[in-house]
Amino acid sequence: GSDTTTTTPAAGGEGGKVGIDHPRADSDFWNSYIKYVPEMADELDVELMTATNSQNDVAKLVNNVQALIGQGAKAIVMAPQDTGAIASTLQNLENKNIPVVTVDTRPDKGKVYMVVRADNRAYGTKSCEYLGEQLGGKGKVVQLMGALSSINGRDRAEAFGECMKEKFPGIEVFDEPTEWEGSKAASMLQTRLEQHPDVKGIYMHAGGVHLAPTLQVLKQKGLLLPPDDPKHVVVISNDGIPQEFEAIRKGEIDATISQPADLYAKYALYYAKAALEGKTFEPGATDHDSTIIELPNGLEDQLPAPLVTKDNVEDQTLWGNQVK
Amino acid sequence: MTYHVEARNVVKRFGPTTALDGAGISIAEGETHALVGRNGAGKSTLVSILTGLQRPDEGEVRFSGEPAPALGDRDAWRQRVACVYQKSTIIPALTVAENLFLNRQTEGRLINWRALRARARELLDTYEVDVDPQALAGDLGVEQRQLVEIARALSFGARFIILDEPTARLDGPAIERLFDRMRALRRQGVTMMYISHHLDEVYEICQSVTVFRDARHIMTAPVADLPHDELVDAMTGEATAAYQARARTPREAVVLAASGLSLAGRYQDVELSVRSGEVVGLAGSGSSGKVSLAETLVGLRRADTGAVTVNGRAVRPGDVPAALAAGLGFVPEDRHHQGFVPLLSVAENGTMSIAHKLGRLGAVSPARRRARAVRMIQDLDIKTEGPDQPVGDLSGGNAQKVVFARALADDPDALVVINPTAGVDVKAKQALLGAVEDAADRGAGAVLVSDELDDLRICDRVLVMFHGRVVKDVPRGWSDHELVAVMEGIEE
Amino acid sequence: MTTPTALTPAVPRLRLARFRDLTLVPVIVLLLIVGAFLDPVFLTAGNLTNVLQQQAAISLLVLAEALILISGKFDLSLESTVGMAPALAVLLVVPVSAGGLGIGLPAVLVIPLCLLIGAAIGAFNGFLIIKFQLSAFIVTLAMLIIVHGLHLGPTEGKTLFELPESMLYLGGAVWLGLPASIWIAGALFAAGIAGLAYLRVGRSLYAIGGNIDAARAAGIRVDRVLWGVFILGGTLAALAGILETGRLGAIGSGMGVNWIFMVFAAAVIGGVSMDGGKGTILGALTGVLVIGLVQNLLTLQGVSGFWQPVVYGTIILFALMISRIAGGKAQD
Amino acid sequence: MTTPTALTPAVPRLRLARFRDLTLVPVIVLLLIVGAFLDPVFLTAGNLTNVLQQQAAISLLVLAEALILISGKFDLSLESTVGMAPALAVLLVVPVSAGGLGIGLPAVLVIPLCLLIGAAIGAFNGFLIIKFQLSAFIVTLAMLIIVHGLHLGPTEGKTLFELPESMLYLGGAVWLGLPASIWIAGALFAAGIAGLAYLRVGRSLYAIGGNIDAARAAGIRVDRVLWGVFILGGTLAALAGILETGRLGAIGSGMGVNWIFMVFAAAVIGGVSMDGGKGTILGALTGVLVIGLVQNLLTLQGVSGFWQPVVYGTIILFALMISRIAGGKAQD
Ligand SMILES: Nc1ncnc2c1ncn2[C@@H]1O[C@H](COP(=O)(O)OP(=O)(O)OP(=O)(O)O)[C@@H](O)[C@H]1O
Ligand SMILES: Nc1ncnc2c1ncn2[C@@H]1O[C@H](COP(=O)(O)OP(=O)(O)OP(=O)(O)O)[C@@H](O)[C@H]1O
Ligand SMILES: [Mg+2]
Ligand SMILES: [Mg+2]
Repeated sequence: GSDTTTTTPAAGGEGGKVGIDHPRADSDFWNSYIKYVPEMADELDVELMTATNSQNDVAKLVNNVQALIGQGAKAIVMAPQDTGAIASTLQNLENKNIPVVTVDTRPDKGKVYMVVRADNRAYGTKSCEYLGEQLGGKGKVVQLMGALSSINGRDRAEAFGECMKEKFPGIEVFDEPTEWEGSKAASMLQTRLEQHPDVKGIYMHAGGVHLAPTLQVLKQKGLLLPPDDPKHVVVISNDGIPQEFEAIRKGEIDATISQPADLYAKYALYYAKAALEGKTFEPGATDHDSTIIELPNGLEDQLPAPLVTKDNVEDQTLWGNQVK
Repeated sequence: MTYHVEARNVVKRFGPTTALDGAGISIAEGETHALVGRNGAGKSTLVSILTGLQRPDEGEVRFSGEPAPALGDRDAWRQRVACVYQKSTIIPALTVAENLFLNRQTEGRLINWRALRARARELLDTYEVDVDPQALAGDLGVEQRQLVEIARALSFGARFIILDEPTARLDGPAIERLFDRMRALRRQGVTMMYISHHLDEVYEICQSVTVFRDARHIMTAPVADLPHDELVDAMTGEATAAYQARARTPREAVVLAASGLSLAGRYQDVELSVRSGEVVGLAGSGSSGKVSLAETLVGLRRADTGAVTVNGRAVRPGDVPAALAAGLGFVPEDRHHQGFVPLLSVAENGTMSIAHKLGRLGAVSPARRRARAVRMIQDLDIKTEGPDQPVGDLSGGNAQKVVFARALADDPDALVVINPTAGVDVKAKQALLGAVEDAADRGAGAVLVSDELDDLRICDRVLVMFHGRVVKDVPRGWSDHELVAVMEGIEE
Repeated sequence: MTTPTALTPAVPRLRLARFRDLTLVPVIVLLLIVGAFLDPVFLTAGNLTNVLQQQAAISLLVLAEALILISGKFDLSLESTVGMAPALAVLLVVPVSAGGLGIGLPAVLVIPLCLLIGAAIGAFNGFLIIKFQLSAFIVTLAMLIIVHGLHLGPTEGKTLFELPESMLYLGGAVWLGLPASIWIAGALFAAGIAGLAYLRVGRSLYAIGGNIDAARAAGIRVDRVLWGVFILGGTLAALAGILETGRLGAIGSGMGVNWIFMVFAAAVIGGVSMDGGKGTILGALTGVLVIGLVQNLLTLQGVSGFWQPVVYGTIILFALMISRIAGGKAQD
Repeated sequence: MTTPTALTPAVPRLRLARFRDLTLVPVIVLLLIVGAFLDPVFLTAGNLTNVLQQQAAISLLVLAEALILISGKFDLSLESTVGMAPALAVLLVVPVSAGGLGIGLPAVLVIPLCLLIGAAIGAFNGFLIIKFQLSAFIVTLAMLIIVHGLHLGPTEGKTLFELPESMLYLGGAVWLGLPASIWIAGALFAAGIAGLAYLRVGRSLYAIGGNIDAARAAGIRVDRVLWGVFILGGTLAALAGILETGRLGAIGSGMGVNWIFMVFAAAVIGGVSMDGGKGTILGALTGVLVIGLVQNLLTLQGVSGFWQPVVYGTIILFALMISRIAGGKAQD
């Protein structure tokens, strides 16, 4: 659920300006997030500075943070796509007493006030469990991986692989390093289907880039069949964009895991504001269906990432059903 | 006896071409030794072997009886031999001063630019080369660059100096100064090897001469008792008569005209009219503006004022295709720069400007192109493996013939040729001048720009330019002395 | 004096020169043999068709780049055009509800519009490079960035899923048992090979790339030809975008991104010189095939994503060496 | 023969040539003025120091590339060396528990090791390009891919953040009130400027890049010099990696990725020719500064990420035009 928090905005914008850096502008998920940010800032009455964008480059992120501090940011929201290389920046911010909320990724080192993310390992595990059950524990599965240099891609791939090995040893997994590129995904999937026409399941790391090419290849191979067809290929995606929901409704894919873009934006700002107000949090359940866990370098609020199938695809609280 | 420089039984092949086939040369201490031969005889190839730039496939090189240094040991080579190469070794982006002292800017660790400039100034003064040492070499004219190269080679203090066609781009006075310099060096005991297609130069400053033909050594003899005809016959391998300019009567029709042509800084108020069947020479000392004028006629430059007409029709200024379409054919000044595309074949280079006539609907028929090229090769006696050989692999003179062939390809009504015989051998020169005269006999008008008085002899009249103006119209029958005096502005 | 014998060596030289375009053929043969041993699927018609289809779009970029390189210029911005031209064309025709710009041009115009946008980008590049005499490398580098921005900006980085049918047709259709994109790329390559060999304007590219001043002096309208090449290049890139859109079923913001390096690699190992004036379209095609086969083989073998680049780069280096040894001439 | 009057243009021409290195200075001044108006923070010492520090690492790559370009060659692989050299050096010294390879060399060796790895990559590039006479563009493109793979492979794409102290020192230290990386980059640029102006070997780069045959004829040991330049380039890239590691506190798998385009852009708008033989280190430095200032300004202004590339590319184009107009010569 989303709007169940009971925060009362204490004296609007008391603590000062919040600087925010967006990680990239070329993926559907992040674009939704970027669009939610100002809305949520209004809702939560946070004084937001003009957002910067680090275009998936941690060096740019470091520069941007420097600039935001220079312009008077009192708290920083960021989404470092490289979780190691941000360490000295976090150290710097800690020295300056500027609290940091990170979104989507958990820095390996350096103090953070709160990490707001859904557990990417959980995506991998959930996807593995869904596919494993649907396929009855046997058959061949293709995993369209993201970039190996991205922590999220790696988390999903590792968890998926480990789970498969442990729980469904009868399933053979083919890993395709697509670098988040639709073109590579299409070519690799096509080639793999040529080699193994009996592939029964597909796990896509990102619906935004993998969905259309996958459907296109399946269609070309005559494998885009309704779920009740014996030759149907089971497809599970991660992201939760509207097009995935559409495909679920049509029976083209079976499931997705909705990565909550709206909640990312909302709770990032929520915690930034709380930090400025001097609030503290404890590990444990929260008022918004999530749990806060303790990290060596801070806390992490693990937001819910619901599995969406034909059964719940019409749920209007899913962010993918709210975007226009 | 030990020679100062000796090359024995040298063989050098480039793919299917044998550039040197057991050739050799022996040069005695202190003499100035000429090496002559037709284009492609292998002279420049021997130069690159004698200067350690290329390794011979067979044979050996000796200096004062000692075997030549290893190819990698550039310093040892440089102590033994200095060279003015046929191909420019000027680096355009560097200043004249630095080009002069390339890789020897300083004895010490750090370069002292002021001192370098002073040394350059001094060197240029010694050789009476009037260029600013601080100018970029790329901004110099062809001739000035050549002078810089010569000054550089002579300044090494080497005991052996090779000059590969140093005069091909120089005008009369500059050649005289070079020869003065060479005589002085000879008095100091310096040995020189001199390559030129101007045989009278050979007689003027060399003591002995070696002739190459078809990659082989033909003969070596003292210059003094070698008649001119015999030398030419040795080069060509057959009896060759001296070139005889033909007599012609120009017709009435004006095929090429210029009126009121001016280009700031180059030439002013030029009037010119060339009749059908007439060859008009354009002469002048360096920087007189003759080349700029000729380039304007063909559309390579656009004049500030005035108009050019071909066959009575005005040609769009500064538009080469329009000029070609109007019936012009031309040979540009510097073949490397504007003449040919080195990677393309003889056939393509030769037919580039008539490609539209070799096929329909924008296509070019390779067979027709080849046929045209075979004819060109025969007409101008181009030494090549065939129409498909890249022009970049031809010797200098033969490349020039290809450029010439293109100018003639379309049977032009008007022909503009700039220094057409630069670097071309005796026989080829006859062929090229003959081609100009043939064109005139067919009814074309021709403008011939040249620094060489011999070339100008085929002209019906010679326009002399001085400081950008046409100062005199000299009819046929002039003497060298007379014409030079006008060119130098000594006599009006 | 030139005896007829002097002409005889022309034949072997000609043959050698012909072979030089095909130095990669042994590499291709080697790949096919090795591939057949490594994986039974590799040499099947189905798989080879896939390879061709996968390479169709990028091959058009290689064709475009080969033309531009031969005429002595450079275009990096092609890769951005691949995504931007179709995206913008789609935005101009689809309704606002599908993310469109609300201009609402008729949907049948989407392909002509797309090609026109590609041509316009090429024309603008040509304008800056030829008329302004700016460095082609850096102009097209800046344009690579700008054009990609003009894709990201109006789409706000979103993938466009709702496309007009015609946009999807070419990339997905099958003609006579083969994907349409293979036919299209094949036809264009054939046209390129023939045009560069037999057309006056085709030959003039070599002249311009080989010595621009000489080309000008020979009466070739250099600026016009160069401009035409840039426009053609942009148009081919837009067409590549159309084929790729059909293959992927959507236009993502990453379409075409990072292709340009592969494009250069294909052209150069195929014998096209970065210095202009050298190379053939057939050679470039062999370059594309080598790269496609290597990628396919790596996928079939399931080489770990971490080590794929190493294997891949090493194979490119080997192809380069083989083409160097077979070609016999130093490269530049 | 040549009248003295013909010489007069030489003097103004020379002055112009001097200025040609500095055609970007007006652009920099303009950026500073515009920036000061747009954002009060921009012209503060703190912000400008940040800009310099942010550009320190990439500027070393520009220095390396400028040297290589001036000598008429090309190196794309520098960007991969930035990440790979430090990563591999660290893996050689840290224990297996920190992700190391278990070789366990002494930690004090990490910096020399890193530089050595960079030099080795440069040497290998040089070997292939000079001895094998392969195309520099394509060799270093393949090496870009391979070297990056040699970074991804052993680290499995993971970020290394347990680093020896010495690895972090240079990028983070402050000397006399300024970050050490600024001092280092400054010193190296000063050395580059002086070396190219006053050392024979420095001048020989221009000769080689300007006319390699002439350079050889003048007795310059062309191969040795070129090889040295490639090795120096690799070493500088490794040093850039060390500075960047210190600034970021860790070595990510994306370090250096996509830098090379910016590196070329900086060098070329700074007046270094892609054709070799032309340009100065000082000019390249102004190019780096322009790019750094533009990036900083875009960040301060918070230009939307979608449109940033457009603004950015347009500014590069303008810088290019200004340097074209001020320089007065066609670019290549
Ligand atoms: N690099 C090369 N590659 C292929 N063939 C070459 C090369 N250099 C020279 N040749 C060939 O070797 C032969 C001899 O050329 P060389 O330049 O030595 O002639 P030359 O006597 O100097 O002629 P010219 O008087 O025209 O300068 C020519 O047939 C030429 O085509
Ligand atoms: N690149 C240049 N920039 C400025 N002035 C030039 C340039 N080249 C030539 N000039 C000037 O133009 C005038 C005419 O030059 P042009 O080349 O037409 O003379 P020329 O008669 O051909 O001389 P040469 O016999 O030396 O080739 C001279 O005053 C010369 O100094
Ligand atoms: Mg010669
Ligand atoms: Mg002249």
